[in-house]
Amino acid sequence: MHVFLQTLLDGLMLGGLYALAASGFSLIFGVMGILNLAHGAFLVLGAYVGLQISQSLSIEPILTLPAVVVVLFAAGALFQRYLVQLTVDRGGLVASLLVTFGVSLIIHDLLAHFYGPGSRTIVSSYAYSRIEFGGLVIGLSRLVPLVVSIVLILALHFMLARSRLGREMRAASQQIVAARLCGINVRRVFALTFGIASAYAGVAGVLVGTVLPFSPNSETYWTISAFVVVVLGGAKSPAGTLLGGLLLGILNTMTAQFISPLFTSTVMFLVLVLMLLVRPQGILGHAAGATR
Amino acid sequence: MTGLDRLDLRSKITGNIGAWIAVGVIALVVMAAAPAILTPFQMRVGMSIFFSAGLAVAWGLLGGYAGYYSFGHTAFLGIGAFTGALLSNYLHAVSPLVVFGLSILAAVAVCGVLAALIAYPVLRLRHSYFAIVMLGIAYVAAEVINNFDWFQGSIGIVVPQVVPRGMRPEMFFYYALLAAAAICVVVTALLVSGRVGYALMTIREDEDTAKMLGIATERYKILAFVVSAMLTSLVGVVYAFSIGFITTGAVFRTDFSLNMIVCSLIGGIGTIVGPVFGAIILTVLTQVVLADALSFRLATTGALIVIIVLLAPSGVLGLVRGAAARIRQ
Amino acid sequence: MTDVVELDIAHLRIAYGRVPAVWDVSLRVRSGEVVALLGSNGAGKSTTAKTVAGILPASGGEIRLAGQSILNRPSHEIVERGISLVPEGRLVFPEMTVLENLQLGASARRVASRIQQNLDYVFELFPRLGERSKQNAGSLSGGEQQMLAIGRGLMSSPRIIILDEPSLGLMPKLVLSLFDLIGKIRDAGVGVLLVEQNVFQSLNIADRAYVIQKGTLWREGAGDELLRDPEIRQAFLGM
Amino acid sequence: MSIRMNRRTLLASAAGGVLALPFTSRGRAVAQAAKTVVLGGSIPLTGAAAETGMNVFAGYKTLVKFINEELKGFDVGGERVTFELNMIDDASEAQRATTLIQRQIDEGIEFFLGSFSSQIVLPTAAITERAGKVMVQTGGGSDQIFSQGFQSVFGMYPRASRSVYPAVDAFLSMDPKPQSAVVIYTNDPFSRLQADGVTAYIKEQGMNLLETYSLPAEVTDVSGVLASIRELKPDVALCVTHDQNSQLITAQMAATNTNVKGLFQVLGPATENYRKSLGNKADDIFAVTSWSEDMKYGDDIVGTAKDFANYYRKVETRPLVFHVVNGAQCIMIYMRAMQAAGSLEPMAVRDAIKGLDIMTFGGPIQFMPEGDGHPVKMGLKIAQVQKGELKVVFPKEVAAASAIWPMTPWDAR
Repeated sequence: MHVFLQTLLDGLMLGGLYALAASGFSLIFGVMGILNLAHGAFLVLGAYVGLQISQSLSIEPILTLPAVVVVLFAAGALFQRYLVQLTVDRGGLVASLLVTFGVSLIIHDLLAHFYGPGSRTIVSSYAYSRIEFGGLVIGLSRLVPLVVSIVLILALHFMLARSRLGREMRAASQQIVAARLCGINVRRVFALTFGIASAYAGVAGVLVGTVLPFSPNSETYWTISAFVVVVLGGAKSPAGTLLGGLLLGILNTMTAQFISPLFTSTVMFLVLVLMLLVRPQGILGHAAGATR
Repeated sequence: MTGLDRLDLRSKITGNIGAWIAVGVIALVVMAAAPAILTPFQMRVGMSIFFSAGLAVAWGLLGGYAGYYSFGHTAFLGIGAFTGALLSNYLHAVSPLVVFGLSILAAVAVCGVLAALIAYPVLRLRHSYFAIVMLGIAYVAAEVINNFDWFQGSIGIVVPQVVPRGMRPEMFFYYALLAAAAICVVVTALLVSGRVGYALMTIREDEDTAKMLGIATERYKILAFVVSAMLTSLVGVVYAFSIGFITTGAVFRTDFSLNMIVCSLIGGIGTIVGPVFGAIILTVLTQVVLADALSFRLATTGALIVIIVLLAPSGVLGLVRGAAARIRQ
Repeated sequence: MTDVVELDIAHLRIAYGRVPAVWDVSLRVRSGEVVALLGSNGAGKSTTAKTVAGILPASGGEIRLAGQSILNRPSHEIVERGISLVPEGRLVFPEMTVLENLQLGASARRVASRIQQNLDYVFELFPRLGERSKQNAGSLSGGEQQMLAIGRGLMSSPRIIILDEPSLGLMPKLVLSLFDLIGKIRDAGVGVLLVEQNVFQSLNIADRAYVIQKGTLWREGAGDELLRDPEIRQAFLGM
Repeated sequence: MSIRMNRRTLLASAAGGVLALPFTSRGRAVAQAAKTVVLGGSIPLTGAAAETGMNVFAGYKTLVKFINEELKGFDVGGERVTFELNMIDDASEAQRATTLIQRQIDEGIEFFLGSFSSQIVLPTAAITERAGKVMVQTGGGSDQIFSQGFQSVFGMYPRASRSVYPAVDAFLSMDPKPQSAVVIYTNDPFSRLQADGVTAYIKEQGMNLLETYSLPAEVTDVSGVLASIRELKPDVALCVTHDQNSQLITAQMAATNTNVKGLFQVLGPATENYRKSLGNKADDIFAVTSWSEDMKYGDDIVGTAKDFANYYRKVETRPLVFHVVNGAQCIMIYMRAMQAAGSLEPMAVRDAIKGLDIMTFGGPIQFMPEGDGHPVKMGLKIAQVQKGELKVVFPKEVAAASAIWPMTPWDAR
């Protein structure tokens, strides 16, 4: 029982990271129908920006988040405004797959050039602190991302549900022509969506960096895990992303504990495939998503 | 390129079918005769081109014609490679060419059966969901081959040499991969020039309408999926023999899957010559032009993909056709 | 709305790719009048409407609103200038509430301060929408969705509203009240461009009408005048 | 239609001309081979193995520069010889590597340096072997490379299955002697062979092997493994894992206070990133190295290990790790073998390499008949991180410091 609880707890901690890492990917897919293959690259870029700032100013990694948000928001919004939108206009959603893939290669290569291909970590002051109660152990470095993740995903939820921008995002995702006829500047909404999603990826990157070693190569892993989270939780709501992320985390630690650590990825992909075959719209998703 | 244009293109292709056969035969003869003057390096570049072209054409049967973009075709490449490699290690006593032939047959058969088994559930999904499920299947296949010792994926398998005595390996595999690519082109051309091609393109333009028109969409999709998988595994197993040593990481590469798509898009999707052009362009770019680039090679490739997609969304073939149309006017 | 505004379309040309859909269409709509744009299916009516709203690009000609060109301007800017298109097929946001749909209709900056006022006006025109304001638009009946679409179009306080096939798929009783409603909108000082296949009723209500065929203007004139035109009667009314 | 066809063929031939251009501009290497020996080969500068690839590459560059600029070349059969490096990026992809190696063979290059990872080294070595060329490599240790019957392919390390033996030997030399062990490994070709070898060796040496854990290449959480270790309480843990996983394991061990008497990691501690990011948590961890600059190695060409380190820091900016030194040694091997052979004929040089039994700034060189490194002379040394520095602690003859044993518990740091 103790082992089970500990594993569950570890899974939740890890799941928070997965959820936050996938939230931007999910937002872009939900609003625009674009699978942003550069998502992992933006996440890793965020990690390097955080690393750079926290090292050069010798400040706590978490304090770099506002700066990371600004940089990544700008990068994401410009990327959408000047590249992705143009691509979708000219070649459709499929062409955007290629362009985002191409951009992921560029980001990957530039990061490897400037920071080297080796793995790095962002060191926080609480990296080795932990909370213990009733024989259960929680590392603080993993608890912080979970808390930040829940807070930010709730914020995203309320932004989408209550704010004017959120309403416009939902409108554009459901009926793009009608959104334009309502006088919504859809291009602006899309650029903001991409900016917000990239800022979330950047924040996730910094948090990932405080927990796990990362390198330019890590981008692929985070893009793929975002896929899995979206498939588990559905693309249309932040709540779904949170659920999908937590499920993936628990699945991961449970597999490692009760089957073998070797099979964590196997099980992850198997679940991805089975979920798609059985419930393509995700656990909380909408049936309309299946034909996207 | 709109659907109408594509259908228009089809009529052009079938309309000139005699000319296309002539071009194909001439190209084949030229490529078969080429090793007489090619250096071994150029033959290896040829091998890379045939490898990419075969894969891209095989992928295009499903992705280009039926509009089902698979992100995980490397699954069939990898399974084909491992089937061939494993089997060939049990066939020591038989002569090398027989080993080669049997391994190819086994790989193609295994992939055909596997594809047929998963085809129905997988093809119920559309668009991005189909793309992702295929990506997932590729990962599952790679993980299984890597994690169960019987497959030896994590340690790697040495594939026996099958090159006949006195023949240079690069020449042997130049011909082997040329043959594999030619089979991909011919099989795909035969399929799409008839009723199947029309059905697949109707599915691509509007699957629900196709269904209402009484087209047995499931049957055609499954046919395209299975044939596409078999052709992919054919290229994969020949590749395994040409490399001589395979590990999971060497054949289950996501970038192989992406290359198939990139070649198709660069050349012109929904055609047969398009992916072939794409393979030539991409291979020459990465292995000849950028061969000596020590840094920014990835970034350059990425930037080129972006530029081509933006400037030539219907591929190089589309550009050529557009230019030809302008000249005609 | 005291000042009279005019939508002036001159020699409009629109093509889908290389296939021209509208060759040469000219028409005018003023605030406070109902103008019908008639024609058979595929004549280019909807294409014209979408181009005015900035959804489709024009390849030639001119569109002016109050003297200023709005040709090929982005759609949100056109809404900002005071043109509202209620599209064919309604296109409501199915997974949002009626209220949210209406709020979105007032996305233009120009009406930011008038949202509540416009909401009250729309609920007065369509009491049914008020009753269902918390319900998802996707769950409404076809007629209710049409009301919602028109209501949403009115939320931006348009000077010219374009209704694209509003009677399509409505029960005859609802069609009657729809034309009744169009009269009310005109009386509030809004210019209505009514794109319709329902020629008889459109001509009955319209102050003026234009008929297009195969992408070119074929007839124009006062509503009752065209109603008496024998060629029109033969072509559209089967008399 | 006929006009269209013509235009098509015209375009095709134009494209053919463009394609042919890059081919014809090659072949410069052959013309100037009289005194400059070109060393070819591929190395991963992008892709999964790029970090180590860059280190090896830095080693190649350093010694080539030293020989050309400091020594102004060397004499072979009365002729002054200098080296020219002609390396290409293989991106860890076999087909690209084989194609580009073939180009170098066509250009007349006769001596090759190796890539990194066996899935590249094996296919490329098969090509150089067949063409009658020589390859000296420091990136492929899989047993399969040395069981192909290659005559002209040499590796700088003992084959993988034997390469981690020294770690077990080192632990067994400690006092008190550890009794039990666990092994954690990444499930990829090289690590897997190393792990299989070392688990067998642990049992052979009479230690109690409690458990082996196999990890996928991408690991995000090892809490399960660590919980099990806390339960089993082994004396030592051996990690046959890559940099990234090693780093994660250490960080999580420290965070969850999972203590063992000895922690050994094949890869990781040798990199500066690892030691920098883990700070004092990296201390007392055992690692492999084949070299450290305070070792008493030396030769009369480059000088001592320290001399090499000084020269390296003058010309290169990457941190000095043992892969750099092994890369540099490959160049040294070519120079010494060419001198010994008195010829630049590949097979003569090959035979001279087989007969080498020398000492260098990087340690002794002697190859086994199959081409792998001598398990003792070229075997890996065991080092320990002490106050952020990597110090060789085993074997005793080359040790620069004595081992800290058992390691300091995490919470006591």
